[in-house]
Amino acid sequence: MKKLYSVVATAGLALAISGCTTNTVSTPSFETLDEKQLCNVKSNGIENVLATAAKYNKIAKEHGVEFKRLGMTNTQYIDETNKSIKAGSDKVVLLDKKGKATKNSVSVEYATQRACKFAVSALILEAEGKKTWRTAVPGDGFKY
Amino acid sequence: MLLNIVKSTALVALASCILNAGEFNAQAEKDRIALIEYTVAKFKDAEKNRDNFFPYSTDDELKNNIKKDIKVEEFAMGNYAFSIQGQFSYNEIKDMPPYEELVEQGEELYNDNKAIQACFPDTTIAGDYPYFDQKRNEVISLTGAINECLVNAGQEKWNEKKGKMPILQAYFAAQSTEAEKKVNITIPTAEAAAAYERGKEYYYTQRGYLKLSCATCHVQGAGKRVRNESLSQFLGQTTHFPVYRLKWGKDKVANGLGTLERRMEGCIKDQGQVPPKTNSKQMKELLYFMAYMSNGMNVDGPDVRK
Amino acid sequence: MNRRKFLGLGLGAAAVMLPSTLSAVNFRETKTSAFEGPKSHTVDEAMTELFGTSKTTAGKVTLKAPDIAENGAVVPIHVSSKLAGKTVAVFQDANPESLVAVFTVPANGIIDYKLRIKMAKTGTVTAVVQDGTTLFSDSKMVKVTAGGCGG
Amino acid sequence: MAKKTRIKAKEKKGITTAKVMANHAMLSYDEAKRAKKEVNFITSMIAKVDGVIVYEVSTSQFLSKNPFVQFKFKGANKGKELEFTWTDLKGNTQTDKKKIK
Repeated sequence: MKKLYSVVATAGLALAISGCTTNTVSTPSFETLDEKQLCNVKSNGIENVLATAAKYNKIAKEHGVEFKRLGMTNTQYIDETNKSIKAGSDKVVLLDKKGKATKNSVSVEYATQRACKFAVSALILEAEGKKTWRTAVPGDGFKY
Repeated sequence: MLLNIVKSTALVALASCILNAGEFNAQAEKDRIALIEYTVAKFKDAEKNRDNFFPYSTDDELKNNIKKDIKVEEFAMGNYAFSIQGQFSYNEIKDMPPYEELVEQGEELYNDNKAIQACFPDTTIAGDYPYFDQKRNEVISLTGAINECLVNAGQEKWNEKKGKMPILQAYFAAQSTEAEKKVNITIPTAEAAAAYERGKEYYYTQRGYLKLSCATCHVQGAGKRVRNESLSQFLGQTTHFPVYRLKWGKDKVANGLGTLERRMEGCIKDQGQVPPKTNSKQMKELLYFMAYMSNGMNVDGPDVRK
Repeated sequence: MNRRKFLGLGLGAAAVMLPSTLSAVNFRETKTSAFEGPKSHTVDEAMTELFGTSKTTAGKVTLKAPDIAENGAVVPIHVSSKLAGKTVAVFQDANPESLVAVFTVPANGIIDYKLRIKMAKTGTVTAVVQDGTTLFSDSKMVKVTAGGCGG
Repeated sequence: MAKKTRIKAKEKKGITTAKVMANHAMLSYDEAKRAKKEVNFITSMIAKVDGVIVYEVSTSQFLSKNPFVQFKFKGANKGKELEFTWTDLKGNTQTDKKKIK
């Protein structure tokens, strides 16, 4: 019986240690994403960069690693930028934590680039984190 | 390739399994002891250990505001454990804390609710949560258990962060503290150990646009300052919830009390990330890991914080 | 200035309504101008309104307050003294008006008072004990910041 | 509004230490303006034992919400009742009693 337990334990631990969940199988490809190239508004155009942002942010959201800055999620960033473009405005008004408009705004170009960077780097960070997190654990990778 | 990785990790894992003879909490115990050793060493003498631990702190801070030789049990006080300035205010406020009437309200909530009484016949259970339910193979948080109990009895769920939820929990915490209960988190199965590991990975993984992990601030960063804020240490971080925050209580006293989940959400937002849902698997496993790190320490909730 | 005037009037009206029998010395009635109105803004002015002078001697009074307040809404203050004074006052310069409280020390009383005050920003708290005609005082600067990572 | 004042009074070696927390929003002029509520705060507090005043203070809008005060006095025995009364700007008063332990 004990043996059985330890086999189960081994499997469980192995899974946990190698982080071999369905998530990780698909993540390694994100680590090599080129954020600078993907999110370059000048060479790709605002529409394309915004589409890239939406694409990767969707994945980031599914993985539970979506960025949020000063009360505004990246999803809100993308939505607000889309709205501004539709309305023909060159400004994106920033929202507060309750989703209400604040006095601050940024240019559509800046918002697009930021939304894209946030989406892509969330995934890069997640992929890197899988490899580096143990370096912060006392008694494991963290030496002092 | 992948198979190879799995195989080799399985081997490593197997090796550690043999060493630990099937104790599912073996790794967790190792982690817990390592964290205690680190925390104690760090705060042994901040001035002397400056190069190692506090390279950016000022002379004045190290000399006059970081206590030396702190006992393990004291770390439950959060940053008041080491902050001499903070401790003065803390002690004054603890003299007659603003949450006392809320604990009484919690007792009334308990006495008025037959369903809650039936689900929680023992009120001194604050230190036993979150626990791993072997039948359901998942972590159960106190907040989750209370809401499930209410729903099963045909009642409305409570807000998981403020209001009745922390008020009832404050009663449980006060009862547990009075009964001198200790944090008692168990890891009964391999699945539980895996849940613990996932929580641990969450805590130590950098996330959000600021690229901070929980540990950046509360393990490596504990005792340091962010502007004028002393960062609390991980050890003892969950012993005293629900917590009354002066910041939360600004508008309404009853609103000052919040669950551990409420605090976590705020902290994760500060990392620059969308926090996991209050009762999500991710949040519960994170809390499970965190609570284990405070195992054996006294339950000392509810408490008051900045 | 209009607001001040209005406040002064409002207070006057309220003060009349107060059941004066409760208190032997109600400073809000006898020294209204020290609490609110044009001469209540600075510590010196309010002190002069209350005691007739703002000349104080340091010492014989101990004021304890945090160097950094945990929260400006709850700043614990502790005033103690062995003087046989009859009046104790607490001032601060972080709010629109400076007088916080005036204690009348009863026959059986001991000057050992704690209270929790609000401070809108960083400022100096001053405690004064009137002993005969002399004012003894102690001051302390309290930094007020917002936030919190105390766990 | 009519929530009780929390009182703890303990006698030791002839000196009674009383800790009191009144239940009051203590809305200052600025706070009231911001919250669009009427200004109101405790303006005086008095404590008595056997009808004799043992504590007396005139207060301002700058005491914390649910103000806490602690004071000490001589001459009261265990078992006596401490009577604590506050009055606010609107003229409301509240009195609570507690036996000295």
